[in-house]
Amino acid sequence: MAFQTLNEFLSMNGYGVYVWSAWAVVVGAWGVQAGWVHLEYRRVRAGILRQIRREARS
Amino acid sequence: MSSEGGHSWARAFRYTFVRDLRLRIRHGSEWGSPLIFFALIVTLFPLATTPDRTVLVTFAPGILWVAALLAVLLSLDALFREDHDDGTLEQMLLSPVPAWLLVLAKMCAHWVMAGLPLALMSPMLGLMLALPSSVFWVTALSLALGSATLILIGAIGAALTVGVRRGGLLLALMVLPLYIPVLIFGAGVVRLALDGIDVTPYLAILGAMFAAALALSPWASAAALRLAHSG
Amino acid sequence: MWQWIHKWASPKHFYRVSTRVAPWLWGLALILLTVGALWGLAFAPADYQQHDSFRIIYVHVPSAMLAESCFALMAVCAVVFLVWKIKLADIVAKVAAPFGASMTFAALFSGAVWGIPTWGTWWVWDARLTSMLILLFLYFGIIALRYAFAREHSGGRAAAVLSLVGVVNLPIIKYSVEWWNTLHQTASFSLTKAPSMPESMWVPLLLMMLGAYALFGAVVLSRTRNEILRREHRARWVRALITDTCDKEH
Amino acid sequence: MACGPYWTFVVKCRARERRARRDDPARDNERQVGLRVQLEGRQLGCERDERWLFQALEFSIEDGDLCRVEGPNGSGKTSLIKMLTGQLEPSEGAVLWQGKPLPKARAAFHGALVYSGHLSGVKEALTPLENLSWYQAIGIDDDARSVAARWQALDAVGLKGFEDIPVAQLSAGQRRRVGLARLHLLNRPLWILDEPFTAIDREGVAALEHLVAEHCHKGGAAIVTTHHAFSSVAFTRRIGLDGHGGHHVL
Repeated sequence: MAFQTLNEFLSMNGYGVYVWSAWAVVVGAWGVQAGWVHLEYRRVRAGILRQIRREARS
Repeated sequence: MSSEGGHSWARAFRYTFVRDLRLRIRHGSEWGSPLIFFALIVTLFPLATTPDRTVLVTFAPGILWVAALLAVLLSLDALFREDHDDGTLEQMLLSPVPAWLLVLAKMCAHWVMAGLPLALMSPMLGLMLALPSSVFWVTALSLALGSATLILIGAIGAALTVGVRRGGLLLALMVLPLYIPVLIFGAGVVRLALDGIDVTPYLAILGAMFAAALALSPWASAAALRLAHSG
Repeated sequence: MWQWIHKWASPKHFYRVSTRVAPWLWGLALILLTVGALWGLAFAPADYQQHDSFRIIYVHVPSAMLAESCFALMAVCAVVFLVWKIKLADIVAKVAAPFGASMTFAALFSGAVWGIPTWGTWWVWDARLTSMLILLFLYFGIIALRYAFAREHSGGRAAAVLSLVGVVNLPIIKYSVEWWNTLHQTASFSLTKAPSMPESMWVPLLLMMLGAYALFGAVVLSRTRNEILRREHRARWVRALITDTCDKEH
Repeated sequence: MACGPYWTFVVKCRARERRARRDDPARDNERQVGLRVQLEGRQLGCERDERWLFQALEFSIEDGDLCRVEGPNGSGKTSLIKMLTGQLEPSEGAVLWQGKPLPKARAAFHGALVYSGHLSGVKEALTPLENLSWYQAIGIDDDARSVAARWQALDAVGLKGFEDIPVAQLSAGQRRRVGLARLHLLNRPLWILDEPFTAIDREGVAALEHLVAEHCHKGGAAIVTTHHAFSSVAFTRRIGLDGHGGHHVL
């Protein structure tokens, strides 16, 4: 373990702002992409279901 | 009716070249604007910064080159659009002469009417930016060579956006990143000439970029036009 | 070889095969990234010079590499789409572009933030960051061109041509930016020469990179599947698939 | 001076052309027999936005054929015409010109084709004469009779006296007639006319009908899309498209 105490880990010996902001942006970008995949799937599925219902009615 | 090959290709090239020149001369107003735009941009900088000659001379190469680059970009949008709108582009793609040769003829005409005048005007505008006269020759040469490369690269973008309404901004967004190497070496050549360094190796690299663009761009533009047309 | 290409050209076949592969990819990415992150953040030793700000490398290098390989993937898809007319390649290119753009932006941001403690300012016109910035503009150009056309097919073809032109220009841009200003430290990790960092530092970096590529594969695969469903929404197999997943849920 | 390198480039093309002609036997007999029209569609299919406009279309156009392409708007008529001129790649099947697929026989095919589409194909800033001389240049017509041919073509479409007025000052009908003067100017065996009768007055229509009939009688071929029934001559072939994938060929 490179850090003695937990808050030393959180503050990253003074570089916390840079390290955590960089990690937040990159991991955040990965998270957004993963979330986007799921949202897109739901949107496409809803669209197809709506189309099936519309054609079933007409 | 079989073609006599090279002879008639040369004739097709020459006729298309002359036709485009004639069109540009008759539509003087629309094609003169890149030159006025070039002069206008150059005059903006001293007004925006300082008229102090020592400061201006350090930025002169960059200002000249960025203004020339934007002027070329502005004039490129109409390169294929007019022919697309009145159907002559369709006829060019359907001619037995290979399309890249006719596209090359149009690019040469565009360079003679837009690229060359920029290079010839640059010494006069260089004076306004306190550029020493010893560097005029290098500036004009780098602009002549550079504007040809810019037209060749930009023509691919113009061919891609020929089918798109209001493609001007999109053309800039697509083509400017590809202009950066030419800008770096073009402005760099003039800046090094200012410091009295021998610039022939860097002019050679600019020439190499021109040769590469000359080899690839007509073919790529013709392919892009064929794609845009069959859409 | 032609049968193999043709088999993959049918979206239905791709969809059926990828149904099994996708969950594994997502799982692999998750494991690799969490282990790499914990190791890199908490257990790897700090750099003697840059102290703990060095830990940004564990996100900067993977995102920079993803930005580059995503552009390469788009170029390969462009060739496959233009030459063999395989629609799947166009879908993969369309899906990969936003991912590549976001990775380029993430690499730029993490590189700039890393610059503050090491160079004293957040933006330095150094060769690699400038090339990355130009790559970001290339991505925007390709995405904007694709959506400028009314019909998807022509948009796909135009974007494919621009990706090829872009990929040809990328080395020239890198070389000219390098000539213009070489400031950036040499690549700290390259597969050919031995890493200049001790083992406890580059192993987490390797994990993070593999995890990032696994995530890249998973995202592109899943988004391609969504795009196939969207484009083939009239096909019977799509409707059958959607209705029975819908029944399973209720 | 700027075009110096291009002349050398073009001269190299001439050398390559001469070599191609020397060792290409097929080219010799083509000249003796005179260009025979042989345009075939093999299993042609056109897909737009995941929908098939037509599929498995089979037809063959020979000398003396007058073919009419008919169908409601949006049924793929123009797409079929674009496939026949080689502008649009068929989604399925291939178009053959004298037995060779179009992309391979592009130069020979375009040397035998006159295409008149929705757009007039005439530059408005130029005069009719300049327009026609440009068409002769890119159409690779031999130099000997070109000046006379231009006057004769303009006379045939009734534009005598308007030769040196910029086309912009002519009426829309006259502008289209300058476009149609190409039919007289370049004696090509195959004519593909897309809605040729738009914006043309009655006697213009009659003159054009007569011209097409005479052309087919002399051994040429013409493919016309029009809603206007030809009064004076019968169509030897019809291709009907219904826009839902179906078609009938007579």
